[in-house]
Amino acid sequence: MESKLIVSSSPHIRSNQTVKSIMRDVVIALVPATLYSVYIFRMNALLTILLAIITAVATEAVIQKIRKKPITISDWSAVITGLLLAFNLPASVPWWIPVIGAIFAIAIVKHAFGGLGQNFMNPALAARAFLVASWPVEMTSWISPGVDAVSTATPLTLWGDKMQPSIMDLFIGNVGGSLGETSALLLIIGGIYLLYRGVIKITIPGMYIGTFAILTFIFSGFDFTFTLYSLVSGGLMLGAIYMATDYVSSPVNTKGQLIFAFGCGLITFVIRTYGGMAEGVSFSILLMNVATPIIERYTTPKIFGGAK
Amino acid sequence: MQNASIFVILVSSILVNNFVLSRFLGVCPFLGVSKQVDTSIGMGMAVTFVMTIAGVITYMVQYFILVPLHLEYLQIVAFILVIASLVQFVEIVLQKISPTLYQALGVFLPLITTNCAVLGLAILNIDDKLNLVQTIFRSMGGAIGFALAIVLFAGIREKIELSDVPEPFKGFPIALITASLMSIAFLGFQGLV
Amino acid sequence: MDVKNILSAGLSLASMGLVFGAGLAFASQKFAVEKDPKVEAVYAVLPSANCGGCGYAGCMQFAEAVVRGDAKPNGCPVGGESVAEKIGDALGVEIEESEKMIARVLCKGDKDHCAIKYEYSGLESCISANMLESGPKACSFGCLGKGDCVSVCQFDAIHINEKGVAEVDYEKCTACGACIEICPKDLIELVPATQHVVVDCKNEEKGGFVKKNCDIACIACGICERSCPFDAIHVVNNIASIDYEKCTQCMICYEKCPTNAISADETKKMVAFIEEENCIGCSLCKKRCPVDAIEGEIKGKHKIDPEKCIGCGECIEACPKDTIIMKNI
Amino acid sequence: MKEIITLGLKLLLISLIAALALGYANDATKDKIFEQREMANKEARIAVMPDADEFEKIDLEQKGITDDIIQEGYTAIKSDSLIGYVFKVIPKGYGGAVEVIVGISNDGKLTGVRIGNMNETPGLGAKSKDIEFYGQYNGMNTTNEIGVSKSASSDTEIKAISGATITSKAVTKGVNHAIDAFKGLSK
Amino acid sequence: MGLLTFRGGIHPPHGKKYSEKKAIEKAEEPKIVKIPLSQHIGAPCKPIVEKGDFVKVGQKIGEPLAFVSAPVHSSVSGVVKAVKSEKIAGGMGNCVVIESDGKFEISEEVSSKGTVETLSGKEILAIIKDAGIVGMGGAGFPTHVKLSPPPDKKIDLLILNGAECEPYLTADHRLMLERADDIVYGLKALMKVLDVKKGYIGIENNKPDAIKVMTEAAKGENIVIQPLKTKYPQGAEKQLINAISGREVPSGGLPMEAGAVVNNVATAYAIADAIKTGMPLIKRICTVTGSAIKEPKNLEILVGTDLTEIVNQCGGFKEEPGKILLGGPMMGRATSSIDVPSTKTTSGILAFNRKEAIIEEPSLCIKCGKCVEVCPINLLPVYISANAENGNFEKAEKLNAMDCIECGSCSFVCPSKRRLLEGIRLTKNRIRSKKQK
Amino acid sequence: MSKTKLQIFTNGLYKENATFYQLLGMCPTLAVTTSAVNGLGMGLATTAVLVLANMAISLLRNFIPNKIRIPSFIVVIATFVTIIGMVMEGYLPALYSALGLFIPLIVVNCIILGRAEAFAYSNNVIDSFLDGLGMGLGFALSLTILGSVREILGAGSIFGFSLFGASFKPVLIMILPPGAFLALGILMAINNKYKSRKA
Ligand SMILES: Cc1cc2nc3c(=O)[nH]c(=O)nc-3n(C[C@H](O)[C@H](O)[C@H](O)COP(=O)(O)O)c2cc1C
Ligand SMILES: Cc1cc2nc3c(=O)[nH]c(=O)nc-3n(C[C@H](O)[C@H](O)[C@H](O)COP(=O)(O)O)c2cc1C
Ligand SMILES: Cc1cc2nc3c(=O)[nH]c(=O)nc-3n(C[C@H](O)[C@H](O)[C@H](O)COP(=O)(O)O)c2cc1C
Ligand SMILES: Cc1cc2nc3c(=O)[nH]c(=O)nc-3n(C[C@H](O)[C@H](O)[C@H](O)CO)c2cc1C
Ligand code: SF4
Ligand code: SF4
Ligand code: SF4
Ligand code: SF4
Ligand code: FES
Repeated sequence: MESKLIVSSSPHIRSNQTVKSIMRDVVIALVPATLYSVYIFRMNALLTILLAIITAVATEAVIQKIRKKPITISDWSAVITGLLLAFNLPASVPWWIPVIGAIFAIAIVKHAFGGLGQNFMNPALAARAFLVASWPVEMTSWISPGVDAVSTATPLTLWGDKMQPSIMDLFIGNVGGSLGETSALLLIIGGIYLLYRGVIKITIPGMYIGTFAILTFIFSGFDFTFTLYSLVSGGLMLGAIYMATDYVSSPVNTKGQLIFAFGCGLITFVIRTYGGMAEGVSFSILLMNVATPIIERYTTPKIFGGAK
Repeated sequence: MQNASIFVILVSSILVNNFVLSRFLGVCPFLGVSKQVDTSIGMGMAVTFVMTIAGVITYMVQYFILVPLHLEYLQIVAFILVIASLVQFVEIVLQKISPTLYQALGVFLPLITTNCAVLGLAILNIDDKLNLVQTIFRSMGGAIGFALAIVLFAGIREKIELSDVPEPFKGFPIALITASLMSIAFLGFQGLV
Repeated sequence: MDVKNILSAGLSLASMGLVFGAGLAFASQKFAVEKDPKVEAVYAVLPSANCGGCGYAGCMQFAEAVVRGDAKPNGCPVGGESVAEKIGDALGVEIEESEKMIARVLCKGDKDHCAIKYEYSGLESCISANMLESGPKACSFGCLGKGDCVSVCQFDAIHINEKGVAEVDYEKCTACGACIEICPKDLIELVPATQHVVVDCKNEEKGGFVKKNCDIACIACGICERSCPFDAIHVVNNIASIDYEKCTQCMICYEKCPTNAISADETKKMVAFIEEENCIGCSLCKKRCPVDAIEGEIKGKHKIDPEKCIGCGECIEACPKDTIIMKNI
Repeated sequence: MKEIITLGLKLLLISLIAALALGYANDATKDKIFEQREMANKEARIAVMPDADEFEKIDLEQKGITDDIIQEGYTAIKSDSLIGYVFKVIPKGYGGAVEVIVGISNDGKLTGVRIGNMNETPGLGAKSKDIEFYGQYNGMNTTNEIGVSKSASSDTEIKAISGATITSKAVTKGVNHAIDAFKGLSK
Repeated sequence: MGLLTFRGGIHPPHGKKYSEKKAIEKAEEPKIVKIPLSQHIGAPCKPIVEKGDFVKVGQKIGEPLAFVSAPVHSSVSGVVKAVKSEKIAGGMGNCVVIESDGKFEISEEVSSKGTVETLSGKEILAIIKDAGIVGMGGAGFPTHVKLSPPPDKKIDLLILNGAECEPYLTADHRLMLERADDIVYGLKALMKVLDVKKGYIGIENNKPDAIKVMTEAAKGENIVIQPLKTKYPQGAEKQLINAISGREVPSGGLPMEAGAVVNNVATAYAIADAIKTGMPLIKRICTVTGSAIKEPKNLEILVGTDLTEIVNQCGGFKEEPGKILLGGPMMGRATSSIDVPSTKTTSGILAFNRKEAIIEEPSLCIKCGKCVEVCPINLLPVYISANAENGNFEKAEKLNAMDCIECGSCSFVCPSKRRLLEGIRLTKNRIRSKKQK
Repeated sequence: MSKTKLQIFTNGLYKENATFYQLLGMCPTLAVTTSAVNGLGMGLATTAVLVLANMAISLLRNFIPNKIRIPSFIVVIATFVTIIGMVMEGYLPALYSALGLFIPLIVVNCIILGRAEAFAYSNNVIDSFLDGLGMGLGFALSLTILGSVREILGAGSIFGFSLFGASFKPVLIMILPPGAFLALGILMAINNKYKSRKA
């Protein structure tokens, strides 16, 4: 025997699920919604999406280079951040919005804390909130689908209006809004894929959507149509399936995840019903991101055979 | 503000106009005493306790001493004296009547004297012309807002301890950025009341 | 000018001052709690700003932490340097130390000398590596070089050298002992700062076996023991160990050791030299010299052969005229 | 005990000196401060009712105006004759109450609107302090309720500040309340 | 009855196909054996033979000095060449080196003292003790100690562990298929010792043939063959007890605190052997397998046989091994050399080729929570190990690091390939050495 | 220990800068720096109080007994704060209302009490004056820098002068609360980087 044997501590085998495979699955799940948004918003969407992704990936590479760390852009996580950021932007934003947003997401929210997995807040959402607060005018000009995109409002602000789109339109995605939040159907399909692949569990999306639906149902005076309308409009599906589930910024234990998702549902409901923002999903997730460490701390599971 | 209901006052002072994250009161202890969750909880409780009492007492001083005597301009001196003595008094009493509580809260009391949240709150209450009941709830709300922010912040900081933060960001810079992101999240409550 | 107004202001504020001042002074005496005088001393020099800038709840807590040793004296941001100095005084940190000690890693078995048993794959931690068949090194006593000691040293005083064993920076080391506590091989020991002749090995196995694994290890041959003129080095449990009380740092053992397991600082090699004008020819030195390096007749001037002298300094002690000095070569 | 007394006395002395100093300072500056405050208030009123040279505070309760939003009301007087009214209203905007000063002339025209203290977002709601926004109210008629449009202004609608519809609506609501009060008073 | 199991756990690739169809073969007799004097948990034995002594098969050569210990016996007949420190798995250890005369003369000490029916519980316990029987499931805990609970602890649950949840290993599986009657016999003996009326044998349902054979063998006895869900670590005793009875062994406690005793099926087999023939524990079944082994087998080997010899009997290495494990891939220990003797607990020799041997370098934790989800003890491996790697051992201890059963599920499942269990071991090690000081 | 007058003065300006190295007086630092002017104004107001309080306490240092030094300091400081407040309200009403609540809060700014205790209580009047001035100007400097950064980014202007013209879309968040934390955090990181490079 020429070379020495390797000795290491047990276990000596590893599962074949890797960070890369997980992240790639998320991207795959988002492909249908991406294509659809390019189809309805045309060049605008394509450009925004590409700019966000390219900037995110490039920023990550540059920072890792400066920090003399291994460059991990091939793990797809920056791609997800860029893509989801773009999904949270209106189609009509000027080109510099996705660029600045992606830089903020990757440089400040992710890498200032040490990179993948070290951030406490969802980078794409934090960047969106940053953009909304910085350029509210640009960030709230929605356009309706089609080539001759005209400026419109998100469906949420239209409830009760004559122009209100039908629930079916909302579900399939024939409405205005942010790039990724238009078609609930495609988002759900992607979600099912992720569930099937074991990337996400039903815990967070289920609890989130459930809480929100029940609250809306009760407080709307048991108005079923309105409840359904609220569910399929706005970023709820996008947030619940793809953003509240971000591993990094949600609790690691199931009980914590349930509380986290409940909080998201509750705050989304409160902001949508009483708040000044049209959209409660992003801020509710961000707020629960902030609470995540404390939730984890107080939901430490009871150990096997432990009295407490 | 004058006619605001108790509920609105609470929501406003805890969430919408959070003392630390949007009004910038008590930032020094917020940054200083938030390295561990346990300590931050103690601090939060101590502040809640003192702020509620201080709110009431300064209200009394203002409306029963300063205003009748037309000495409103002594407000700052009078309030700070009242707060400083109050805190020390609470400390001494606590030590006497409940050593356990003193252990949990007492150590934070001196810090509270120079915490601008307490003085700031007292002055704000007067500026906003709140009545006594509103004063009580505003004081409590402000304090709970502070406690909430510092506990959440400490939780995050404990987590950051385990992360590989880039060298120049270590310590306070990353704490400030964390606070900034928290503050962004709290923007979500804007417009609630 | 409204005198009445000003007066009433003065009176009311003054009475508040009186009440609070007297009240607090009274209370602080009445409820005075016994405090550690050291804590009091430190507390007295702190700014009492109670700002929390130090990370403690208040100045008193910081003072307690300093006295406990949890916080550093310069931890108060308000006070800055001047307060740090005062705290130092209050603590009386500079307690007279009998002898300055430093930590020393007793292993020279770096990758040029010590064979490897297996390829390690795992956490960069000596303790972890040590759990797997005592680590990848063929010698189960040697430094693993994964730097557990480095990570606990608060003074940046210990490093892994480029050949993979730990080395202490003797200038920076404060002898706090943190590294000693963590090292799974118990390889680090405190030695007097002036001691430079040290057996840098802890292998307790028998010679032949040792030799297979590491060519710079102590093989317990006993040559040092036999050659030491001062009975200062002994082989116990298959390993040579120096009694620093007795050792004169003559370096004979160092020169004789067949494996180089003993280290010494050659630049510190000294020889004795007799200033002839003062020599009275008592020959006491000659009698004392363990290596017969001194020549000279009684009543005549004595001379030291620098070739033979080992620099042990015995003659210096023997000389009644104090005319022998040590010289660097 | 003796120590306590000296300590108390010394603190007393310091407080006394401090109070004296303060009393003196107050005395020295209070007229100036009063003047400043008055001027600030009056300036705002003049701004919305440039023709007036005197204002008189109205006892709102006595006049039966119990609207929560209306905080103060004044009659504007020019050479002894009443030419209009000025109201201070506090509608709720995006970040809390917005102080709006509204001037309405006797003939039912808005003579001016100004924004006072408020807590709206700089760059958004705070733009209501710009003349581009509040200038729109000048000369509007009070016969109809004033509305808010997102795209363009008209006789009865003002154009909202972009990105700050809530503030725009709030200010307009305040103006409308002032109009109601005016109608009540001039009846 | 539905399939029983516990919370958490993982599904590693079985890797059992290499050897599960291979019937047990007797290994060639070794020329020289090196019998370590410490093959169990507890105090090492004192040698009672000297260089030059002639010993026979089954003769006692090492005597226990404490209660928690077990005697060792010669596995060959021949002359003692030396009693000295030798390389053994994991380092150095005192061994009795015996050169076999090839005759395998059986010692006079070896004789059957009766049957389960005729012997009393106490007598059986004495036989177990004298036969040097230790837990053959891996830990090597002296069985007689386990069977002597303090009087205040009433044992009412006796389980034989036939789960064999470790990937690759098939020794217990083959044993159950081929020697089912003896296992049942051993279980009956155990039931008698502990005065338990009903016995359980837990078997994972990926071994339907074993379940069938065992059910057959247990017919007419008060023994339940309990199929279990195939999930690692089903065979860990706390999880096994939990799966079968729903009881939880208290944190930091022993199975007996839940009124349970768990023994490996091979242990039961060894007990049967000791009662029936009087032969002490000098051999065991060992699975030799893995991608680098030419011809995987289940071999019955004598204690003290050099592992190189055993590997050679399986055709040697197919390609250069990158890593050799004693035991399975989840719990087994990697060894730096196979120039070492086998012991009572050598349940498997697993040789990986270099490609399989290399584990990906860890990347940053993405807080996916998978390690939390699979931990059968409900720990937070991610935070324990992160704290440990930052030198924050107190915090790691507060997170109950000491309760970890070192099953390795967390490390296995982690998509970032973090060395979680290593961090936990590091913590345990630190805490123990702190406590000693 | 003895420092030159210049050292006393420059100490607070950079070396022991209250904001960047000591993290004191954070509330005004963050709250009022929405523009360079506000930052400067706050800084100067604080400087004035700091200088006056330092001098007064230095003068009184032999009169004030150790035991009640803290209450005494507070009274002295509060007095000066009130006076400065009155003067500002009378003569600089715009700035006064922009700084609002944070004028009275100068009282509890740890820098002032800290300096009183750490320096003025044990040094002569001239040194205390210099120390107060240095510390105060250091504070004013940091506030102005922070205010400038936030104003430039958040409003596209500096000291009220528009910089970039109409096409610039200001980063509004910089003059909102999160921007305050963010700007200070990043400035400190840059400062750390610079420091470590120098070292
Ligand atoms: C940080 C931030 C500050 C805001 N400030 C204001 C404000 O001062 N006034 C306001 O009316 N809306 C404010 N908004 C609310 C949004 O701009 C809101 O979407 C808009 O007013 C209503 O949208 P619309 O123009 O589509 O009706 C703010 C939003 C954010 C995120
Ligand atoms: C993670 C883990 C997995 C285990 N897997 C098995 C197994 O598959 N089969 C087995 O017999 N023992 C296994 N054990 C050992 C058992 O817990 C227990 O010690 C053994 O069954 C007791 O029997 P023994 O003393 O006769 O060896 C495992 C232990 C652990 C910690
Ligand atoms: C010090 C010690 C004492 C033990 N005492 C008992 C005992 O009295 N009863 C018992 O049933 N098992 C006892 N055990 C056995 C353990 O519960 C366990 O079966 C053994 O460590 C092997 O477990 P494993 O194979 O799961 O690792 C003891 C173990 C140790 C280390
Ligand atoms: C299920 C899942 C959801 C994710 N969601 C987000 C997201 O909402 N925003 C984001 O920036 N990254 C997301 N990522 C990618 C990655 O976790 C993220 O970049 C980290 O937060 C960076 O540390 C997601 C990854 C996974 C596996
Ligand atoms: S001296 Fe000890 S702790 Fe340091 S590297 Fe060597 S083995 Fe590790
Ligand atoms: S840890 Fe302490 S003893 Fe060890 S090298 Fe560092 S300073 Fe010296
Ligand atoms: S499984 Fe790995 S990546 Fe996931 S939380 Fe645990 S340690 Fe982190
Ligand atoms: S923490 Fe321990 S018990 Fe839990 S999965 Fe990891 S190794 Fe197994
Ligand atoms: S300035 Fe320090 S707490 Fe506000």
